Amino acid sequence: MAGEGFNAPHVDYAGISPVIALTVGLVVILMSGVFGPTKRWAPGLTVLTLGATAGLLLWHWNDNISLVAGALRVDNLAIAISLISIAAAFFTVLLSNRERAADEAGHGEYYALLIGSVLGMVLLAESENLVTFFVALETLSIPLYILCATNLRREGSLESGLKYLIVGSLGSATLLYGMAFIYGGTGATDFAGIAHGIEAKGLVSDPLILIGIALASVGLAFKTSIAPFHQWTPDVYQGAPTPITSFMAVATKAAAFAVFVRFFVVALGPETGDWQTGLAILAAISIVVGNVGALGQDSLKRLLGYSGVAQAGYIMGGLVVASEKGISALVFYLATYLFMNLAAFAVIVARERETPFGDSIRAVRGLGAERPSLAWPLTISMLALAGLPATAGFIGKLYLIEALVEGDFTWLAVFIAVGTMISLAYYLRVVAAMWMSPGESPAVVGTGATPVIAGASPEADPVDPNAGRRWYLVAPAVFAAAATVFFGVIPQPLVDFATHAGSSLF
Amino acid sequence: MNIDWYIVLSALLFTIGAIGILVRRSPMVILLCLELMLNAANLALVAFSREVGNQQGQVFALVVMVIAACEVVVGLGLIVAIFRRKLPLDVDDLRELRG
Amino acid sequence: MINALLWLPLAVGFVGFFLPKRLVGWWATAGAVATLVIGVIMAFGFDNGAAGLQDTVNTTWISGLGVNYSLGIDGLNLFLILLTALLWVGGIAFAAFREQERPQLFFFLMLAAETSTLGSFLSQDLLLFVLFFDLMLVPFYFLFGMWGKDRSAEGGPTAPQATLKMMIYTLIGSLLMLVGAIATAIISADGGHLTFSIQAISEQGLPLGSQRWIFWFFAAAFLVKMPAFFVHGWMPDAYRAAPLPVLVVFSGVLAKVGAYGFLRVVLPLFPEAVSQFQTIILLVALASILYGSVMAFTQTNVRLIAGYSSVAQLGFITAGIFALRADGSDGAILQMVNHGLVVAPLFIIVAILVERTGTEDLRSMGGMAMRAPVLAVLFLVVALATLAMPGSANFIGEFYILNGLFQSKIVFACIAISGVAMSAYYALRLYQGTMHNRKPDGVASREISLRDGVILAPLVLCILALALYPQLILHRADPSVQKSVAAVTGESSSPSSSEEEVAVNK
Amino acid sequence: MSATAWAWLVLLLPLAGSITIALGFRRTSWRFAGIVGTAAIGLAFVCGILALVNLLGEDPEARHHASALWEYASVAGLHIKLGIYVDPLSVFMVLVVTGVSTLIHLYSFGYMQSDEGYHRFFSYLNFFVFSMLLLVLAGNFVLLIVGWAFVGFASYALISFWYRRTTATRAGMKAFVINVVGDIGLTLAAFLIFQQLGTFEYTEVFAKAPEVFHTNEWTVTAICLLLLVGAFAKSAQLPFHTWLPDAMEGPTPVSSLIHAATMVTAGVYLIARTHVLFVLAPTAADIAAFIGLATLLVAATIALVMTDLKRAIAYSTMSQIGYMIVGVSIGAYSAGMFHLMTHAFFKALLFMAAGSIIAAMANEQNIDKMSGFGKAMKFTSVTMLCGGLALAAFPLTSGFFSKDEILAYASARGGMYLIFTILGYFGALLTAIYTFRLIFRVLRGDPCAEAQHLIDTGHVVHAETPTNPKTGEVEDADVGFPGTEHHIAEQTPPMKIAMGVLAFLALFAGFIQVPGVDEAVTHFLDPVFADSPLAAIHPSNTAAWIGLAIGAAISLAGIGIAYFLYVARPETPRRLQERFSAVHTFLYNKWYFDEAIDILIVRPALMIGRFANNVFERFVIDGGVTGGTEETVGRAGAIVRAAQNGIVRTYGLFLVFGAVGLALYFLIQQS
Repeated sequence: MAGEGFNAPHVDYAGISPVIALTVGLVVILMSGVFGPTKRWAPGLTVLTLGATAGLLLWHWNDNISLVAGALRVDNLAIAISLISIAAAFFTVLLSNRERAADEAGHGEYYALLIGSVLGMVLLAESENLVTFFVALETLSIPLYILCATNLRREGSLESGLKYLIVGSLGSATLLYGMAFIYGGTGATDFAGIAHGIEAKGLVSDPLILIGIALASVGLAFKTSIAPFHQWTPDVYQGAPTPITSFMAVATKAAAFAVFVRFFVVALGPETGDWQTGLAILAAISIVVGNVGALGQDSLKRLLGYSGVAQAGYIMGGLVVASEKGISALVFYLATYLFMNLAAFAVIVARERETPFGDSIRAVRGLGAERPSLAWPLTISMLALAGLPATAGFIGKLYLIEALVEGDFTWLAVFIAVGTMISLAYYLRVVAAMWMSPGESPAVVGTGATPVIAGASPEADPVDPNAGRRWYLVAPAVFAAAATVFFGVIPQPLVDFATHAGSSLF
Repeated sequence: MNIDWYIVLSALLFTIGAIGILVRRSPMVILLCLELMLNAANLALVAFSREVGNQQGQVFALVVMVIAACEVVVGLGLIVAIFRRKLPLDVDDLRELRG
Repeated sequence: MINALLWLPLAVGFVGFFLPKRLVGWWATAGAVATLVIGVIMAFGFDNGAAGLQDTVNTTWISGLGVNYSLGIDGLNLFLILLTALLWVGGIAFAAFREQERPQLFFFLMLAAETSTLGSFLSQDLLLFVLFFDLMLVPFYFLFGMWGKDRSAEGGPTAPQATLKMMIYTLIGSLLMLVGAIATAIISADGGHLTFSIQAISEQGLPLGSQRWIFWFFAAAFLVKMPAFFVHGWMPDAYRAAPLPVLVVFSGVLAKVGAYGFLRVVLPLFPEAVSQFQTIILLVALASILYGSVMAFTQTNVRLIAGYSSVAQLGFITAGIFALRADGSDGAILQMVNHGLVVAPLFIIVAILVERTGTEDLRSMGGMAMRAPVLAVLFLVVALATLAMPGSANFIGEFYILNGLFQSKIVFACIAISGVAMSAYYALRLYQGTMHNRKPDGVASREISLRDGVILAPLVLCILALALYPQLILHRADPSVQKSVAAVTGESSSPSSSEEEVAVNK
Repeated sequence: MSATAWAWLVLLLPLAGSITIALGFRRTSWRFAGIVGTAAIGLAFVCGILALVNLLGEDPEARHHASALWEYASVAGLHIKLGIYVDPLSVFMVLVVTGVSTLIHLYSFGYMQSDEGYHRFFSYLNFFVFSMLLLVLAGNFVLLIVGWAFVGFASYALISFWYRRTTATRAGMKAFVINVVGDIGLTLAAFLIFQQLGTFEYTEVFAKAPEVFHTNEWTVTAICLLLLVGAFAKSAQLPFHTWLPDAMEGPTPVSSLIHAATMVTAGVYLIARTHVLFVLAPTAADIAAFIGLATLLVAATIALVMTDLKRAIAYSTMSQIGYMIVGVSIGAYSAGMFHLMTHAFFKALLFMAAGSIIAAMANEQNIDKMSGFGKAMKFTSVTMLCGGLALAAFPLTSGFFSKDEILAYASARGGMYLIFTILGYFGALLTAIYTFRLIFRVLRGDPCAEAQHLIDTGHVVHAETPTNPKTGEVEDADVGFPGTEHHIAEQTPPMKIAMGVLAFLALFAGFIQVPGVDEAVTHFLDPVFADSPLAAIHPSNTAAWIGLAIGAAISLAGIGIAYFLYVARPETPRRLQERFSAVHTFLYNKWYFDEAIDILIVRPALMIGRFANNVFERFVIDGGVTGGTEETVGRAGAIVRAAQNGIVRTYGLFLVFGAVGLALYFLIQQS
C-alpha cells in the first residue's frame, strides 16, 4: 500500500548466529551428500559445524537477549542446554564412526539429520513463544524419527522409527492442542504474554487454560519420557541404532527439559503453586515405574531406557520446586547425565560390534578381565547413575534433594532415595556381569539376517573383533567416565555453570 | 455466532483423530488420524485468533500445516521402507520390541 | 597431617596398579603400616583433656551447596581411627601372605576401603560423613563379589547375590540418611546460611517435629550397618561370601561406624528425639544381644558364630550409647575398640583353621591344641576377650555399658547381662570345638606359621595391653563423650559423677 | 617393707611363675617347670608370712591397708583402681591358699610326671594361685570380680586339662558357664552398690553402708542376695553345685587344690568379707545360712551312696562348705574361717591319698572295685586315715574343733539358730559314716587285683591301652597322662612330703583354736569383724566344751556305724539298698539336680536357639523382610513390563488416558 513502509521485525543476527551456523552446516552437509561420496568428510563437517556453534554460543555466555520479536531468547539456560546437546551430538558423531546405520542412510543424510535435530534442540532451548516452541520441537523430533529407522536391515530399527513417529506425533498433537487452548485462554503465544494473561485472570477462573496446561505438559512429559508417557522410550532406545539412542537419551531430554522449564517457570510462573504438585506426582510415578521396569531387563539399551525414565523423574524434581536452586540442580544433573550415559553407550556400541550378543547384558560378561579400558567406564557410569559417592551422580542427587527439601518437597526427595535404592539392583547387575562372572566365548552367532534391499548399501558390516580397541569408542568412554569422576570430586566448576544457567530465569 | 461451536467441533475432530489412532491398525489410517488431530488444533487456533483478535493464531495454524506435511512425509517414507522389507503393514504386528 | 592420614592409603593403592604382581602386596602392607604410623603420631600429639576437635581441616568444598571438607579428631574417633589403621595392616598383610588373583585390584580396593572408612570417622561435616559412609560400601562390594565364596553349592547364594543383598540393605539406610542429613542442614539453617557442619548444626538445634523423622532416617542407616536385630538379614550371606582377609577389617571396623554415628551425629543433633525414642532403640539393642547370642550358639559355621556374636556385641554397644549416660557411652567407645580388636584376630584364626581343616563346619574340627599350642594360646586369649572375661578390657567395656544401663534403665541391664552368660558359652564352644576334643581325620593340626603369627601376635598384645590399662582409652574418650551425652541430658557431666563427688566429700 | 608391699609380691610371684613356665615350655625340662612353679608359690607363702609379721607388728585397730598401683578405669564418676586391701582376713586367706598350694604343687611335681602337658599344668596351676590371691587381696569389687572370674577360668582350664576327653571338656564348660552366672550375680551386686553408694572400694562401701542403708532395706537385701548368687556358684551350694562333682574330671591335684582346699571356699570368704552388708540384711544372711544347711545335708546324703571315690569326696566338700557358709552367715566368722582352714588341710590330704590310689587303680575311680589298699599302700592309707579322722571330726583332730565351734556358736546365738546346731550334728554323724565307708571299703578287705599287683611287683598296674573310665573310650595317648608312661603312685618323695605335712596339720592344727585355751584365729581375725554386733556373741567355755563332748560322741558313733555296716556286716548295705531302693536311686542320682537343670534351662535355651535358627531366621528375616520386599518390587516390575506390550496403540491409549487424567487433575485441584 502506498505510503506504508514495510517494517520487518528487527533481527539480531549476532544473537541467532548459532542457529544460522547450524543451518548452514546442515545445508552444506546435505548438499555434499548430493554431490559425491561423503563418507570421508561428512563427519568432519559435522564436527566443524558443532564446534562453530558451540563457540558462538559460548560467545553469548552471560548475555540475556530476546530475539526475533520475542520468539527466541538467548540466555545462559538456553546456552547451557544447547551446549549439552551439542556435546552429545559430538559424541554421537564419534560413536557413529563405521556405524552401519550411517552407511545405509548415506552419510550426508545421516549427519545432516543429526545436525537438524541439534538445530531443533538449540531453537527449543531458546524458544520463548508457543510457535517457535512447537516448530523447534518438531524440528527436533522429525529427524530423530528418521534416524531411528536408518538401520534398515534391522526390523527393530524400522519398528522403533514408526512407533516413535506415531506416538510422538500423537504427543505433539496433544501438545499443540494444549497450546491452542492456552492461546485461546490468554490470547498470546509468547510466554510473557501468557504470563500476563494468566495473571490477569488467574488459573482458577479458566478451565480452558487448565486443560491447555494439562495437554501441554503431556506433550512435554512425553518428550522427556516421564511416566506414564514414557512407553516409547524403552522400545525406541532398543530399536534405534545405538549412537542415535545415546544422542536421544541425553540431548532430547535436555532440550525438552529446557523448554519445559522455560514454559512453566516463565509462562506459568505466576501460578506456581497450582502445577507443582501435579508435576511432583508425575515425577514420583516415573521414578517408580522407571526403576521397577528396569529390573530384569536383558537388553542394556532397554535397561538404560527405563533408567532414563527414572532419571527423568529425578530431574523433574528440579522443575517441581521451580526455584533458582531447583533449575540449577536440573541443569547440573543434565550435564552429569550426559557424561554418565555416554560412557555407558560408548561401551555398548563397542561390545555390539565385537561380540555377537548385540546389546544384551551377555555382551559385557567378563569385561573386567577382557577389556578393562571398557569395563571401568561402564562401571563408573553405572555407579554414577546409581548415585554412589565420588561420582558426579552423587553430587547431582545431592543438589536435587537439597533443592527439593528447600522447596518443601521432602517426600519427593524420599522417593528419589528409595528409587535409587531399587535402581542398585539393576545397575549393579551390570557391574556384577562385568567383574564377577566369566566372559562368554563369542560363539559364532549370525548377526541376524541382513537382506540386501535397494537403497541400502550392499555390504553388511561385519562384527568388528577389535571395536573394543578403537580410539573413537574407547576415548569417549574413558573421557566421559573420567569427567564423571572428576565432577564427583571437584564439582565446583559444574556447579557454577549450573547456577549461572539457573539464575538466568530469575 | 458463538465461538463455543468452533471449539466443540475442533474437540470433536480431535477426539475422532485420537480414537482413530487407538482403534485402526493400518499405519496409513493412523497417519490420517494424526492429520485430523493437527487440523483440529488448527481450527481451534484460527477460531481463537478470531476471538482474541490477533493474528498469531492464524500464523501458528499456517506453520502447523507445514509441520503436518513433514510428519506425513516421514511417515510415508517409513511405511514404504517397511513395505520393502516385506514386513506386515499392521502396527499390531510390529511388536518385536516390548517388555 | 590429617589429610595424609586420610588419603595416603588411596594414593598407595593407585601406585599399586603400576607395580608387578609379586610386589603389590608388600607395597600395600607398607602403605597400611605407614598410615598406622601417622595415626599413632597423631595420637601422641592428642590433647587428652580437651573435649573439642583437634588438628582440624576445614575448607569449602561445594560452596553452592554449603558442603565443607572438614575433618577433625577428638575422643570419639581417635581410637577408632587407630583401630582402623591397625586392623587394615592386619587384613592386608594377611592377604599379602597369600596368593590373590588380580592382586593390584584387590589391594587397591582394600586401601580405598581404608580411606573411605577413615573418612567417615574423620569427617566433621554431616554431608561428608554421609558421603564416606556410602562410599565405604563400594570397595567392599567388589571385594566380596569378586573374591568372595560361592555358596550356591550348599544352597546358599552366589557371592554377587550375597553382596547385592548387602548393598541394597545397607543403602536403604544410607540414602534415607542422605535425605535426612540435607533436611537437617536446611531446617536448622532455616533460610539462613546453609551449612552441614555438625558443630554448627548442633548449636543451631532443630525443632522436635523434624527431629523425630530425621532421627529414624539416621537410625535406619546405622542400625542396618551394625547390623542390629531384624535388619541383619544381609549379614549371614555376606559373612559367608566374604573373603576372610576382607572380613577381618569389615567386621572389625565397619560395624563400628554405625555405633560411632550415633555418638557423633545422632546424640548431638537430635537430642529430644533421642531421649524420646531411647526405649525403642534399647529394645532393638536388647533384641540384638539376645538374638545374636542365641544364634551364635546354634550356628555350626565358624564364620557365622563370629558374625552373630558381633550382632550381640554391637547390641551391647548400642545399649551403652542409649543408656544416655557418660559411663555407658564411654564403655561403648571402649567396647568398639575392644570388639574390633577381638573380632579381627578371631577371623584371622578362623581363616587359619579353615586352611588347616578344609571346612568351616565346627563339628568337623577339633583337637588342634596338641600340635599347635601357640595358636591355641593366642586363640584362647582372643576367645576369653570375646566373652568379656573380667580382667579383659572387654569386661571393663561391658561393665561400663551395663553400669550405665543399670543406672538409667535397670530392667534392660538385668536382661542384657544374660547375654554375657551366653557369650561365655558360644565363645568357649568355638574354642573347644576347634582346639579341644578328638581330632577328626583330615584335620591337619599344624602350628601357626610364623608369618601369621607376626600378624596375630601384635593384635593379641594389644588386647592384653588394653586389659591392663583400659584407662588409656577411657580417659581420652571421656571429655568428648561427656559433651555428646550432655547434649541429650543437658548436664555438664553424668549425674552419677556429681553424686559421686558429693559422696566422696562426705 | 610394708605389709602391702609384701602382698603385692605375693601376687606377683605366682603370676611371674606362670608366665615363665608358659614361655619356656619349648626349651625347658619338666623338672624346671615343676621347680619354678613350686618355688614361686613357696616364696609367695614366705612373703605372706612376712606380711603377717608386719601386720602383727601394728596395733589391732590399724591392721588394714589399701594400696593401688594405677587408675584402672576411672571416668564418668566410676573410680576403679588396680588396688589391694590387706587386713587380717585377707592375710589369713593368703596364708591358707599359698600354704596349701605349695604342698599341692609339691605333690603334683611327682604326681604329674610323665604327663605331656607338664608345663601347661604348672603354668595353669600357678595362674590359679595368682587368681585366687587376687580374689582375696582385691581392694574393690571390680577387682574381686576379676579374681573371681580368673579362678573360674583357671578351674575350667584345669578341669578340661585332658582336653581330648569329651567328658573333661564338657565338665569344664559346665563349670565355667555356671561360674559365669555367679560372676553376673556379683556384677549386678556391684552395680547396685554403685548406685546406692557411688563407689566400688571396700573401705568406702563398708564405711558408708551403715549410714545409707536401714536394716533389711530391700536394696541391701538385694545386694546380699546377688552376692550370694556369686558365692554359691563358686562354692557349689544348692542349686549351683552340679558342676563340682563333674569337675572331678580334672587331675587329682587340681581337685584337691581348687575343688577342695581353696577356690570353692571363696564364697565363704566373700560372705565374711562383706559381713557388714549381711549384718544390715539379716534376712539374706539367714537365707544363706539355710541354703548352707540344706547343702550340708543333701551333699552328705549323696556322699553316702556315691561309688566314685573322688565324687564322694567332692560331695563331702560341698557339705563341709555348707558348714562354713552356715558359720559365716550366722555370725560365727572366725569359726567359719577356721573350719575353712582345717578343711583345706584334711580335704586336700584326702584327695591326695585318693589320687595315689586312683593312680594305683589305673584311673579306676569306682570304690566297688577297690579294696585292701591298707596293705598295698601303707603310707597312703595312713595319711588317708588321718584325713578321714579329721573329716569325721574325731576327737582332738582339727576338724573336731573347727566344726564344733560353728555349732556351738549357733546354739549360743539361740532361737531358731538351734536348728543349725541340731541338724549340724546330724550332718556330722552322716559325715563320719560316709567318710569311714570310704576308708573301710578302700583300705580294708583282701587286696583287689591292682592292689595285689602293687604288693607283688611294687609297681602300679596300667592298662596297655588306657581308656577313659567314664566312657570307656580309648584315650589318645599324645595328651599324655594318663598315658602309656609307667608312673609311680606314692613312692616319690615330694608326694610323701606333701602328704606327710598335711597329715600332721590335719591332726593337730586344731590346737591353735581350743575354746578357752588359745583362740589364735579368733584373736587374729577379731579386728576385721569387730564392727559386727554378732561377733560379740560368744559361747561360754562350758557350752563350748559340752558341744565338743557331744561332737566327739557323734563322731565316734558314726565311725561305729560305718564299721558295723562295712566291716562287721558287709552285706547289710546291700540289704538296705534293696529295702529302700527308691531312696537309694534318688540319692544315687544326686537328687536329680542335673536332670532338673537340663530340663529347665539347657533344653529350652537350645530349643529357642534352634527355633531362631531354623524358623525365625529363615522365614521371618529371609522370607519376610528380605523376600517380601523383593517380591513386591518384582511384582511391580512385572506389571510395568506387561503394560509395555509392544503394541503402539496401547502406548497411545496410555498417553490419552494420561492426558485425560492430568486434565481432570488440574480441573479438580483448581475447583
